Formats: sequence, structure tokens, C-alpha cells
Amino acid sequence: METIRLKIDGREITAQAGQTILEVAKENGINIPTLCHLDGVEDVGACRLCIVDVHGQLVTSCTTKVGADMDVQTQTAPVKEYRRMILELLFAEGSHVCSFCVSNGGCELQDLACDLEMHSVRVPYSFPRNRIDATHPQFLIDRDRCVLCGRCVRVCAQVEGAHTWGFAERGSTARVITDLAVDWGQAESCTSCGKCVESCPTGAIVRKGASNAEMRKKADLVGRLTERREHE
Amino acid sequence: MKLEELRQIRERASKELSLRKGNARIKVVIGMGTSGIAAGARDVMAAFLDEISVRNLTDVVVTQTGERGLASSEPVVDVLITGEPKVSYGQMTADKARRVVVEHLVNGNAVTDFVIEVRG
Amino acid sequence: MNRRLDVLVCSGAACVSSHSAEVKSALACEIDARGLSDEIRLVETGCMGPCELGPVLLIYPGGTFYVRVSPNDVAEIVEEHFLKGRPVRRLLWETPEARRIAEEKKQVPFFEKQQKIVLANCGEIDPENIEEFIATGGYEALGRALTEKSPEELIETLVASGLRGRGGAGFPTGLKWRFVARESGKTKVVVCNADEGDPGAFMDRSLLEGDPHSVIEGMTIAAYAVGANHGYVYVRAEYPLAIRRLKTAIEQARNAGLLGLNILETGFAFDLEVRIGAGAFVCGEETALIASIEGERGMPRTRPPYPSTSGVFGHPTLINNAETWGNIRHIVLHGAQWFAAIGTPQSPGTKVFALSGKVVNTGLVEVPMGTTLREVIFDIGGGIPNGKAFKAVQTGGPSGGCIPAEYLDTPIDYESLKKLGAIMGSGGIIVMDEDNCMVNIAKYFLDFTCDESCGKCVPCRAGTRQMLDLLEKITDGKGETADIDRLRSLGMMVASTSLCGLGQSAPNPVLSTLKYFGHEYQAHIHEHRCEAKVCPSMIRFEINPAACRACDKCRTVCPVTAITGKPGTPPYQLDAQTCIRCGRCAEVCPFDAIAINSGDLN
Amino acid sequence: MSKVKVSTLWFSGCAGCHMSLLDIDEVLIELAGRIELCNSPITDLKVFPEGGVDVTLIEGAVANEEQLHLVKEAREKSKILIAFGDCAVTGNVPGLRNGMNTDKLIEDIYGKGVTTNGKLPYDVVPHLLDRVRPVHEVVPVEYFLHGCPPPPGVIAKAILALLDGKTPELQGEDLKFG
Repeated sequence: METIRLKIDGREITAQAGQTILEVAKENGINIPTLCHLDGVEDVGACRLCIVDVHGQLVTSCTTKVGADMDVQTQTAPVKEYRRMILELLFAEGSHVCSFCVSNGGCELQDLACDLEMHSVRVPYSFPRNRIDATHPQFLIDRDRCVLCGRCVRVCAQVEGAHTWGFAERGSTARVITDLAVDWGQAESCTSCGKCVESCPTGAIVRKGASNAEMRKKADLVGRLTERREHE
Repeated sequence: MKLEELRQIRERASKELSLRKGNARIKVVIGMGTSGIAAGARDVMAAFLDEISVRNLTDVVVTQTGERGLASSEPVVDVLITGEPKVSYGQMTADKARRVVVEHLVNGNAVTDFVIEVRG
Repeated sequence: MNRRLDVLVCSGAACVSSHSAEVKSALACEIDARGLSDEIRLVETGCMGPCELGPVLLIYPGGTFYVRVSPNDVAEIVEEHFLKGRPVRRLLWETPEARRIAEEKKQVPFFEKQQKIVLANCGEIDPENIEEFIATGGYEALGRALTEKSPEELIETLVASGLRGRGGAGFPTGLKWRFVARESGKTKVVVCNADEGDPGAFMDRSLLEGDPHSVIEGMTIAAYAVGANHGYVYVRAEYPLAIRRLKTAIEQARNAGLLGLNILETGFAFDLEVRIGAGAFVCGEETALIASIEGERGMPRTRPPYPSTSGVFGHPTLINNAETWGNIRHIVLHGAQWFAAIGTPQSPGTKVFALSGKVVNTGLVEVPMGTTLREVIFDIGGGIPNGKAFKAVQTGGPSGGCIPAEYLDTPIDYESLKKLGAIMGSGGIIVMDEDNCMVNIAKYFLDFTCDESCGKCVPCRAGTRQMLDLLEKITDGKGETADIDRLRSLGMMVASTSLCGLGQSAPNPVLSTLKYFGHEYQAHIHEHRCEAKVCPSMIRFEINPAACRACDKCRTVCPVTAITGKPGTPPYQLDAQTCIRCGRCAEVCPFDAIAINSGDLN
Repeated sequence: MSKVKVSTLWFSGCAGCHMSLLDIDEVLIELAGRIELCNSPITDLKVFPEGGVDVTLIEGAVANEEQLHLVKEAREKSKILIAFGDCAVTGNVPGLRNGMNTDKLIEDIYGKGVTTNGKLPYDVVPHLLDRVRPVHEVVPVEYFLHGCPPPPGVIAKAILALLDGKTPELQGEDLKFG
């Protein structure tokens, strides 16, 4: 495989052609925040939190392949400020109240607030009031805690092959749905495999009846699963 | 269809569009005021159109104009050929029209018998 | 018998809306009744341009151009013009400033300054008759391409012509072709993007309605050049007439051997499918459009990979806008040098614009690139109606920028517009006058893009929403000084970090109005004053006691009884608390005694 | 050296943040020597001292007219304002009523409640605002202490830094909500 030399944050780094900036950064211990990225499924560049500066252009590191002589900056002032603003927008559009969330302490969004040093949300909160769908016997979805990363949609389609999850509506009313927007309990395509639960970065999709201590998600489950399949 | 056939269609079809091109060499203007029509201008026009069509003339447009104040000479027809003086014919009939097409439009010789005016 | 008159009835969608079909059937009846059917041919054409004045008729020879024709005018037109040769003067186009009646289409200033290449056939031929297209040289370019030119030569011609994408971004078309041609892989796809979603834009629609074969021919030439055998035209369902005419044209082309397995008996195979979109604005973005063609939800994908590498169903895909396709046959016929000489060196050729808003002549115009905004708005567009003052022009649709009067002499080309914070976009030009509030305008456009955001990426989905909320706060009179900085920083973030062109350009109306009309934002926030007297929260109606004649008209129309008084005993009183600012009183007052004021009282 | 004047306010919140403040163990002893605790739910003082204070910690979200008045007063009379705990920083639990009809809420709780004899409390209880807001949406705030409640360690770290005239360096886990 072709070897590529590039710079990340000034460090000379060697990578394989075809790798993404995010993969290479991770391998070299350089932390780039992510939310919609999930090992084992296709990257879509939806959350925009992994933006980096490549020769003055902002690109999502999860979808951009490394190139020879690339000069990648992961921590410029605009990059950090924009990431923080994006995170604030996410907090403001949902109802991410950690204090009584079953994922409190095991939530990627909550961790991002620490990582990105989000002191306060500078835009008004919208306090949405969506109905919680608890019609599925084992799982429930609280759409107010959904960040629309689409990890459930991708894992359901690309790993489980069930295609239960999808998107509906658009703009600020966009939401994830099961089958043709029926209650999850009525979604005939759902195999109840639970991969969406493990993949959901927040407390939006969770196991019913799980206590806070029990609801620790295995986000690496999907990655391990697909890796094993490839090796078979 | 081959390219040659396409070009044949174009030859044929572009005649159909000749009116819209505005590049006719010859313009036949028929006086179609009330007195012109009363004197038979409609038949004259029909004859012009028919004869032009039969002879497959593509650079001629036939148009009409209003009253010219020459009631006694109606139907009046002007023939304008690019680069030549305007020739006006009076007291036209369908037969005369056909002669004008053959002699003037095709052969380029004004039919002096019916000419009432040459100008320009 | 030979025809002597061709009567062209504009059947573009705008004229259809103003009942051109009734005019046409009235004409048919009257011509038939007078026994003129053999001499006069009625032709339905695509859009002629001045949509404001429809239904319009164009009569050849002579090029007489009638505007605002109603079925009642038909008898007179046939009697006076068709029979007696006297054009009906009252239906001719009178230009207001010169009080001049134009006897012929070519004398009308609206047409005089235009240079029609892409739209040359629109309004001049019957779009449902392939022979009329062929008569204008149609499919000759395809014939020559297939028989005389190699794919490489064609691509070189395109590159040399300098043609740039007419969908908005202005990417060099020839380079796109080259990228796709260089891709290995058996299956390649050619796509026409006719998903025109800008409010007020109808360039693509008019082209498909008026000259669908030119798009088909352009796509077929490209398919040969890049090695594709399959193509899609993506049109929105709101364009039923365009879809119908396009489908008719495809059928005719197939029957004539101009599409299908053995085109012009050269062995080259290419066919087209029409894909009808549901009308989401974002589907005009090429990756979302491709997703939609594949049957997926119309959401954009990150680039790279670009469609030229991996497009429809993962195949290398050449995607161009309808207007771009309309240019191809002319470039192949007349050569790269001919095309490069039109317009400006950086942006050669012409551009079609949909002119709308506060301008006398609204409609479709085609001008060489480099024509100034002033020429388009004042010479072709006839200036601002009702003696009002020009305030701004917005180019590029809802995500374009607003340009103030001081830049009216800017030549229209990709780079010049970008420098001003606007964009070429697909070619919408919206003119605004002194009665337009720029904050309200920014809000209007953002409302559109916010609503049309697909919801995939956070900056566009949530960022435009926050910006819209701020604009609403300001127009509601609740703005704070800090809101201007908030708007600007949110706008820059959304523009810099959004996934696709929709989000990247959505803040343009806000950022450009902040830049050029910042004083209006300031006035809204600090003085609660709306200069244009548009924002209902900051205007008040007041009766001028000196002018009031106590005629009682205002009191009777007020829907909320905010006005009191006794007939004959001036002045009347208007209670500002009760008033809902509907404006009816000011409309009916015969003495102009009711003034609209804005701004804090002090 | 004169003591630093500190106030604390308790808006719509559960008092957990104040509990956490009292939970900073031996740091309390140090604080007792360095600060003068003015008006606070844990003192008998209910009004700001003449001349204002150096620091005010606000627990809870701004949910009623009295709190709206107080938060503005606090801003005027404090050099430094700290949003103290998730309710003050985000709206948190009190914010969940946003989107509900406040009149109906009052009617349901007081009108139909068994302990209130169906009497609406508007003569004694301040009117609810239409919308519960975090403190910084109403007035500018200098520092934010996250957590429900903020961990005593974070509170101590922030206050001690301020007493030393430094900017509290809150980072990483210090910024954890919930």
C-alpha cells in the first residue's frame, strides 16, 4: 500500500493512502472530537465536530482522506470556536438534561461538553417537548435527547440489515423514525437486536428499566462486530 | 436515421420556418384595406401564396397593409426586392398575381402592364 | 398553399397561468371562421421572456409583439392585423419612460440588449415539434460530434470554450467532462440538474418547456464524450408542463433515432430517463439529487468523492445544470473561440436570469456575462416602477447576497458577485426598492433556507434556526445590541462548517445585509424604527389633525374600531393600542391624512 | 485586609447546590476567615448590603417575576456573578415546564391540589414567567459551575481561585453537567 507523509499539528506523520485524517490522527494519539462517527459504519460528516483546517479549508476529518503533503491543523482558534458553537447548538436544540438521564456519566455529548470546554450555551434553549416512544418491549427512544447523528440509522441498515430506522421531516423538525413513522413497538422490520441502543451516543435510545449504572453503552460493539466479520 | 437524413429534414423543415427568419429577399405587400378586400384582394393574396408555394420560392414573404388611398387602383400590390426600387401594381386579379410571380419574382422583370408606380 | 403568417403563442408556464390557452383557442376559432386556416399557422412556443405582460403573441413575418392579449382582443387582431395588415397598436409594447410604442419585437428595449443563445429557440419554435428544432440546426452538433470528432476533441473544445457551470458554482464544465472521461469503469452516467428550487427562478423550467431538445442534444454529446450510455433528467414535480414537453421530446428523439441504441446509425447508444423530484430545495445540490435519483432520502453527501468519481449508484457521473446543457450544442457547432469571445474572459458566454421583484419588466432575460447589474435592471428591466428609489438587488436566489446601489455598475460574473458577498447562483435577480425592509428581507430568505435545510448537519439545521429566531426578535422590536454580533458569528460558523452548499450559502442574505444595510439593523434595535415601514411591530398609524376632514371613511373600514370620531367634526382619533396596523384606513383616506410612522416617540 | 463579600441566591432549584457548598469540608474554615457571607438562604440576611458585594452565586433558574427582579439586582450589586449549578446554567429540571401552559400548571397544582383548598396563590406567590431561563439568558454571567449539584471540589476550586484574584481554571471533568 502506498505510504503518505503529511503533517498534523506540525507533526510529521506517515499514513497509508486511503486512510481518513481521523483514523490517522487517532493512530497517532491526536484527539479530534467526534459524535456521528462510529467504527463499523460508513462516515457521513453530519455532526461537523471533527472539522479540521487543511490549508485554510475546514473539512470533516472523518470523511476526508489523507493526501501527500497535507498540512492538517486540528486546534486552530476558529476550529475550536466553531466546534464549541456546534456543540452549543446541539445542547440548545434538544433537551439534554443530564441530571435525570439514564445515560448520565456514560454519554458522548456530556463528555464533549467537557472536552470542548463548553462553559455555557450562548444561544437560547428551545426546550422541545417530543413524546417518548416506549412502545417497544425492550427499548425506548426519547427524541428530545436525540442529536440526529444517524448512528442508529446506519447501524440498522449497514450492520443489522433491518433498515428499521430512518429520517423524516427536515430542518429543525427532522427526526429519526422507525419504519414508516410508526411506533417502534409496531415496527415490523425491527429485529430487536439492540445495536441502535449500543450505538446511540446519548440517552436518546436506551434499554427500558435499566438503571443509570446499568446503562453503559458499548459503542465499540459495532466496530468489533464488523471487524470479526471481515476476518471470517 | 443517418446524419444525411437529418440534414434533409432540416432542409425541408427550415422552409417551414422561413417566415420567422426575417431574411426574405422579396417582400410582396398586398393592400388589404376595406376597399382592397372589396375589390378582391383576398383572391389576389391567395393566388400569390399558391403560386409561390407551387414554385417552391423560399425567400419570399407575403404580407399585407392597410388602405393606401388609391381606391380606384385596388387591389394594390407592392413588390420589394432587396436592392431594387419598389414596384406597385394596381387593379390586380388572381391571374395577374400569378404572372407577377412568374415574371417579376422568378425572372426579375416587372410586369409593366400593371405597374402603377415605381419608387426608390 | 403557402403560409403567410406564423402566429406564435407563448405557452410558457407564466403565460399559461394568465390564460394563454384561451387566447390560443379563440385565435384558432377566429382564424378558422374567416377561412384563414391555410394561410396562418398557430404555434405554441416556450417562454418568450416578459412574463409580467402575458399572454404574449409574436407574429411573423415582421415580428409584431403583442402583450396582455385577452380572448376579447382576438377578433380585432384577426380582422385588422391578419386580414388587413394593420397591427393593433393598443396591444403593442409601450415603454413607459420613452412613451414609445415598439412596432417590432426587436425594437423593444427588453429584447434589444439581450443576446439569446441558450434561449434562442424559446418562444421561436414549437417545442413539441422536433422538426422545428432540427430546422434551427438542431442535432447537427450531435451529428458532427458522432461522425467527425473524437471524445477527446470534444472535451478539448469544451475546456477551451471556458464554459462554466450555470447551476451556480461556476465550475469549469470541460474539466468536469475530462474527470468523468478519465474514470475507468464500464458504466457512467450523465445527469441534468433541472431541480430549480429558488423562489422566483424559472430558467431551467423555461428551457425545458421551450426547447427541450437542446438539453437532450447537449446531454447526448456529453455522453459520447465521456463514454456514458445512460442519463437522467431530474425535474421537480411542480413543473408538469416541462415534464410533459421533455417526455414528448425524448419520445420524438427516440423515434427519430437520435436517442437509443444506434444514434444516427453510428452505433453509439444513449438513452434518457426522467426522474421527478418531490420539490425539496436541497435536491438541487448535486449529491442530494443523486441520492434522490437512487431512491434514497434527498440528503447531501460529503464530497469527496465527487460525483465524477462516484455518483449515481456509485458510477462516475457527469452532472450539469439544464442551462449548461443548453450551451453545448452551440459550442460544438460554432467552436470554442466563438463562445470564448462572448462575455468576459473569466466567465465566457451568456447567462439566463429570472428578473423579478420591484422592476418594471419582470421575466426571463439572457445577457452576455459582464453585463452590469444596472443594464439588466434599468435598461432591460425598465427600472423601478411607480417612481420609487432602488435600494438593493439580490442575486443568486434565497442564498444569494443583497447588493446596494453603489455597486450597480458591477459586471455580472462569478468572481465579481462573489467579491460583493453575493453569488451567481442559478440566476435569480430580485430587485428591491425603498419600500423593502432589508432586515425583513434577510428574515424572509433565511426562513426559506431554514425550512428547506435537510436536517443532516448541525450548523445548517440548528444554526439557521437560531439565526432566524434572532431576526424575528429584531423585527419584533426586541433586538439587543449584542444580537448583531451573534448573527454575524453564527452566520460565519454556518457558512464555514455546513456540509453542503445550502448551509454554506444560507447566511449570505444576512451577512450581506449586515454589511451593506447595517444601519437598518441598528435602527430596528435602537430606535425601533423600520425605515421601509414594513415591520408591523414598529409602525404606527397616526391621523394628521390638520388634514382630517372627518369624512368617516377610515372609521367604517377599521376592523377593530380603533378609530373614533363624528362625521363632519374633525379630527378623528386613532387609538394606537387597539390598532392592528392593517393599513386599511390609510388606503381609503381621500385626504392622505393618515400617516405611517416608525421609530420611538420622544 | 478586608474580607471578600459573598452573596448566594436561591432561585428555582432544589437547594442541592447550597448543600454542596456546605459540603466543602475544611475549606469552609478557610473561607470563614476570608469571606463575609452576606445575604444568602443560609444566613438571616435577605437584602444586598449597601455598596453591593464582590461575588454572588446564583443557584436555580429564573422562573418567576421575583427572581427576574432579583437577578437584575444581583447583577447590579455584584462584581462577579456565578451561575451555580445546572439549573442556573442550563434551566435543567425547572426548564422542563417550558412549553407547558403556566396558567394550567398553576391551576393543576394549586387549584386542584389537596393542600391549597383550591385557592390560587397569586396574592403571595410571584407570577410565573412564560419561560424558565438560565441566568445568563437574562443577565451577563462571569463564571459557570456545572453539575447537579456541582461537586464540592469544583466549588472550592472556583471560590479559592477567585479569592486569590485568579480566574478559576475549570476544565475537563469540572465542566461535567449532571
